[in-house]
Amino acid sequence: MSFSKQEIAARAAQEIAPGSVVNLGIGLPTLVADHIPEGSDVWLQSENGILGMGPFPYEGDEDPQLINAGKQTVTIVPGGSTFDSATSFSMIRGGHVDLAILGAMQVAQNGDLANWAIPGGRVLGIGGAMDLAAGARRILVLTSHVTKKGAPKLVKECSFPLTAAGVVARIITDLAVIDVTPKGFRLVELAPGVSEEEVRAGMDAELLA
Amino acid sequence: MSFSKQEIAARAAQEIAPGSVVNLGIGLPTLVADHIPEGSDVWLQSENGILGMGPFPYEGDEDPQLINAGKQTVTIVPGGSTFDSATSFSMIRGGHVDLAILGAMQVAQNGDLANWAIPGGRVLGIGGAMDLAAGARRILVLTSHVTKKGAPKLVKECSFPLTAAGVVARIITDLAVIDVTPKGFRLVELAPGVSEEEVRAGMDAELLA
Amino acid sequence: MTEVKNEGRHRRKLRASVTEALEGLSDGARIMVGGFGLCGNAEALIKGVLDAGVKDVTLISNNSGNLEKGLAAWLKADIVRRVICTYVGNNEDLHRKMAGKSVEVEIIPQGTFVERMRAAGAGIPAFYTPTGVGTVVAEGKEHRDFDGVTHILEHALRADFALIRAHQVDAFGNLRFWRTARNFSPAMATAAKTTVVEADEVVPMGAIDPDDVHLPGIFVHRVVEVREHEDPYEYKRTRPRPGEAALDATGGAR
Amino acid sequence: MTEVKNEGRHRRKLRASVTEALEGLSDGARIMVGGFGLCGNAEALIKGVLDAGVKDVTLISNNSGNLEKGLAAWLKADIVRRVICTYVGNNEDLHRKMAGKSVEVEIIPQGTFVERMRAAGAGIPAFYTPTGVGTVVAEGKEHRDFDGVTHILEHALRADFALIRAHQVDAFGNLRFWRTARNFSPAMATAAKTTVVEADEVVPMGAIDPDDVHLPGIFVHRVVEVREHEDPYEYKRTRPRPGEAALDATGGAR
Repeated sequence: MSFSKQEIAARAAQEIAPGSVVNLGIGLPTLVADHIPEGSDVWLQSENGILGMGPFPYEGDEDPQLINAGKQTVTIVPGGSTFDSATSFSMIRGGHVDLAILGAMQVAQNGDLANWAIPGGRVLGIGGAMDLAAGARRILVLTSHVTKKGAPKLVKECSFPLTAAGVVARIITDLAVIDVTPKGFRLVELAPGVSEEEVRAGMDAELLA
Repeated sequence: MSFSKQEIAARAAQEIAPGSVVNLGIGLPTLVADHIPEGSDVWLQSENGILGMGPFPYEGDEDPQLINAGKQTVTIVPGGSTFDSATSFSMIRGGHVDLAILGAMQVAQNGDLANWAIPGGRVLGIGGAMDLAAGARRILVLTSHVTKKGAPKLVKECSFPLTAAGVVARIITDLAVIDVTPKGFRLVELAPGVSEEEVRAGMDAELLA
Repeated sequence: MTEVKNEGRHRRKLRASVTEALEGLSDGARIMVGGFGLCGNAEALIKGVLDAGVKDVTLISNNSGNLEKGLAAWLKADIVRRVICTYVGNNEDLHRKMAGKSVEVEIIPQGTFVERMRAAGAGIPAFYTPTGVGTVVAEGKEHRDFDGVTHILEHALRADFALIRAHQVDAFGNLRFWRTARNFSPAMATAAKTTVVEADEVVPMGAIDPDDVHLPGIFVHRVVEVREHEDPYEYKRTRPRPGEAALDATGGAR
Repeated sequence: MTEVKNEGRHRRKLRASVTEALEGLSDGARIMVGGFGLCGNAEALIKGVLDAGVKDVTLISNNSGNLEKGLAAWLKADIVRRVICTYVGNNEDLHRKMAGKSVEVEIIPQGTFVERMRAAGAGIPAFYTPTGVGTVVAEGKEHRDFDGVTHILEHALRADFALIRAHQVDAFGNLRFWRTARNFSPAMATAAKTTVVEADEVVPMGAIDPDDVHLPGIFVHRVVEVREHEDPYEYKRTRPRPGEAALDATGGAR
């Protein structure tokens, strides 16, 4: 059992209040867009300069000068706007984006987030990750519970370079929904058929029930 | 003899390089606009949000939402633009305005400018004066040589509250054109029929010839 | 197990009345009001604040009224305790309050005024500026040299409410302004907890091209349509049409 | 007695060729190049810099090319000594140069990247930001608390040249951008000593309504019209039209 990627995305969509502005990170978070109910007035912000990002364009309608922060062709919904990067990061850093849904390499029990570089690994860069992590009002992380090699991603302390310190509010993995509280990780919800023990086994930190 | 107000304005217009951006202060500097030659590509900036300010509108064309920084109805020339105050002062403070032509209550021999308040007098406010004085690439001052009561305006040290320190490059009065140099005031040009002695007599500072 | 979610701030922004648009405004509020003098004032919202009966307001606005119009009404009604502005000019109402010390007035340079609001909206708590160095404005502020030039530290300027006027708005709050009515309004909208817009016209979603939005709706929380405005002139200046002057001179049609 | 005046920078901006538009570019120049990846690149100017034969360039651009396109050509030609960017991604050319240490690469957060340029253009030498606190980005930087939150000091980022792409331009350099091709270009234009624009179309003066100018010409110094652009896709994603998928499924017209 456990959550599939689409189920993680669907569960994440439940975290989005109707009438809020959300920035979706690259990868797993991108899938969340498909699970936002119609008519819920959720506005997707893309840090390269869109508020009101729509789905991929119909074939033939794509415009190379209309892309998202992942550099994929996208569309703009009615009521959407385009703007320069300074304005875009004013929105982000200024606390106007209600929720950022981000991927993670590691999350620490104090809310530290590491999602931009692995020591000794190839550096892909920071992009908008640090601004989003520091500036959005709420940070939701979507990630596999453990790495492909089975290493825990929810840890006492991040060993990877931080993206931001103490920012993560909630994590949704394939095994569980977990909050970061002042006392550490707290179990909110188990994926169907997953036991608390399985969740704990994949973590290198305490889990409060 | 000496320069009339219009002659001061005409002389000031000679200071404007073709193809430059100029901000004209309230009062005497406003008159300069009428003396800028046609086709010289001089762009007037008004700090309330216009680049490319034109003359007063024809009767009947006035728009209460199109005003200059003196709150008078104006027009916009072809190629002009409107923008918000943050952008406007980015232009000014960022050194993009080539020349500001300002009025003065006092100018000191080190280039200090006082033009916003008289001690004990009624405070009209600062407006854009401090930003213009600190930010424009060159500051030209137009002023009567002495006050209505005959007090010198070109002084060793300003007794009035400063607008900005050490910023004035050149002063045009009804009696003379005077530069501020590292050694103090230097006479550049006398108004027709005015003697160097008359100029000196109206100053409370040295005048280098 | 999922916690109950509040509705976000970007739903149902259109308000039926000024009263509804100003809900929650309370005594002691810090209120930013857009406009360069009377140009670009949110006239109905300004009146609405009076009707709401709040007092001890901190008013953050460039001029705080003029010629007995606009925000002068707040001063006359004695609902303002403190004014942060850049220019008083011939605003006799404000001069009287200053002289009588019934209103505390802080006058700051216009570029610093708007940059402090822009900073608040952009998540910048403080910045260095050359404006005001060597003047009373710099007194008591941190001084610091960058590349040999002295600057002073200025802090972000925030408010509870921003009351602004726009030309066009859609249901999400995307705005377009008209000419120089834009002035401080975009920066104020970003710097306030609740931004209320009084727009000449509500247009359908999508009617404003994405590239033509002056201020994205993320910075706007409530919208009220107000079709009629006085839009007073402060100093109406015109010139005669070329043909007409000649006609006048020859005793023509006029 | 009147001193001889130089002509201001706002005359005769239209250039007949890319070569003319890049006059004065020299070895060691700091060059900002607009574009989010390949989106909004000034393609002809990027090629023109290669043709100009300059070297030891400091390149300030969000991505510095990708998929062997755009600024990748500068890396391949070894004219870049240093890169200031926010994201490398799958830019293999840059990865190779980084690995070989032939190019020094400084990676900074995207919001800080653009705010530093905006600050340079706005006369702000430095500002405090919360972004990067507690990360490698904050190392060696001044830390300071505002309202109990720690921030770091970041400095203005300037350049000798900014090379940007626009959709429309007039002879004064007023610009309009198309959709997300705007990105860093307005901020870069304000932060460079000389801003060169490659525009799809030169329009008559006044053709752009004053309220619709995205970037006023005061920030633009040279303009060259380039009608043809490759505008490569990085990741072209589409979805089938509603009708067509059904047609496909039933063995229809496609």
